[in-house]
Amino acid sequence: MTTGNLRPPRLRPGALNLAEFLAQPAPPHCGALAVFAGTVRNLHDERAVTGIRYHAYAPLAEKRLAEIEEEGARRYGVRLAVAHAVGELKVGEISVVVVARAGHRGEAFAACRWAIDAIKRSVPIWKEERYADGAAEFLEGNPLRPVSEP
Amino acid sequence: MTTGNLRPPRLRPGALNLAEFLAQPAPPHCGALAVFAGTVRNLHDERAVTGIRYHAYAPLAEKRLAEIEEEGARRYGVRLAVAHAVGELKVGEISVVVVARAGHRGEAFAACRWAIDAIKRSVPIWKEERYADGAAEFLEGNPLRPVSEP
Amino acid sequence: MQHNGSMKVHVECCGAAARWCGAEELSLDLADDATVETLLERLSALHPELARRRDRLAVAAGETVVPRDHKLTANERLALIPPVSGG
Amino acid sequence: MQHNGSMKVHVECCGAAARWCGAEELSLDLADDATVETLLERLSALHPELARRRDRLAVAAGETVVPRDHKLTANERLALIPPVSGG
Repeated sequence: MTTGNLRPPRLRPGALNLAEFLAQPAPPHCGALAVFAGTVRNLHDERAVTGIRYHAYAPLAEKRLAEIEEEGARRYGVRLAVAHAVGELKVGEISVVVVARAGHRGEAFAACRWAIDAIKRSVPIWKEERYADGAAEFLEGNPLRPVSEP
Repeated sequence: MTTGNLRPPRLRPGALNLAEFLAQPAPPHCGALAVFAGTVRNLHDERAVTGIRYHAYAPLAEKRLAEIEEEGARRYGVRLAVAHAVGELKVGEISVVVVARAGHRGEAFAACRWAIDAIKRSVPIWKEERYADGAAEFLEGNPLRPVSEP
Repeated sequence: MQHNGSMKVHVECCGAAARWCGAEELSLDLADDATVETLLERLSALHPELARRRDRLAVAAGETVVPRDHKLTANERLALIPPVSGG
Repeated sequence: MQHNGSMKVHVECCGAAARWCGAEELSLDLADDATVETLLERLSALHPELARRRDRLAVAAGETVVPRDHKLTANERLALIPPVSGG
């Protein structure tokens, strides 16, 4: 697994805690912080959702999340941190976090947007939705693609 | 001043605390949270900055911040919360926060970006930068414009 | 106090306007048919830094931005809003 | 164990692939010149739900996505990566 030496893993069991990702003080040369968090919704295609179980293929998922941080830093000149939950999450809980710190807001927003899109297309993670009627289904998803795409 | 009944004021003395804006649980129908925070940078046009004093014309600034929340909610179908600091801030401290909660990420990012741009063009607030050499200067700025612009 | 067809108005000089005008607050006697334009005319004649930005200033009364032809009233409180730089 | 020109490979069925294949993990005997393509051929013949998505699957070995012509080795561990839906 490609986890940094002292940093927490990017793939974590259970809901993410946004505050943890924002506790670090802003680097003095960064004037902009853009954050994206994805949470479990209570509806999907008008079907009542009670929770989502996130599955991952961990070795590649960890590596891809790390690559997204590096590629985003390279493309936008920002500091990026990303993390994704695995396991059972309830409605309202946070499944994915992207934090971008940059000199100015343009790059911060662009990097944040690019990173969440890259996570959705390039990281081997799957949503298994749990419905109010007791059923559970995997969403259909999109074929896995490399990190280094527009 | 146009402050909501129970909500804290949108214009606040001293640095903002981002965690406070993120403590509320996500509404169950919102799958996306986009956040922007602006922090005081240590450099402006290659001059060393030690801090910024933010001045505001409070009656209109409060009203405009409230209008930005309403207009953003109307335009993008999101929940928006904005706040801006006044008074002395040090390098790295947070001067402005925008929080957008939406069904999906597209609207959340769009509303967040629109709101910070609207704050910069439509709210009567001024930066007085403090420099390492002891000088202090107001930035030149842009003429005040209405909230309801693209 | 209004006499001889003149009235007093009060001006809050926001942000850098306090430096341009040399004070955070000003009180002025103006003719009782004065408008925002009259006020800016008077202040610009005295304060060249303000005059330079005259077209880039806004003027507010309370929560409202008022146009140049806004008729001032006795003891009205106005705010001079220089180009903004928040964020 | 390799004998008679065959070898064993191990397959982790990720996400919905576990349902399509009826197991989280599979071990298969394949000819010792088998490729990823051979593996997908075998599994598709058995599992119609997998066959339907065959062109939309990726296959990984450890941290690496491997192409269809990747030559498998004895006891190699592979992962079937169905279309992804994280976020």
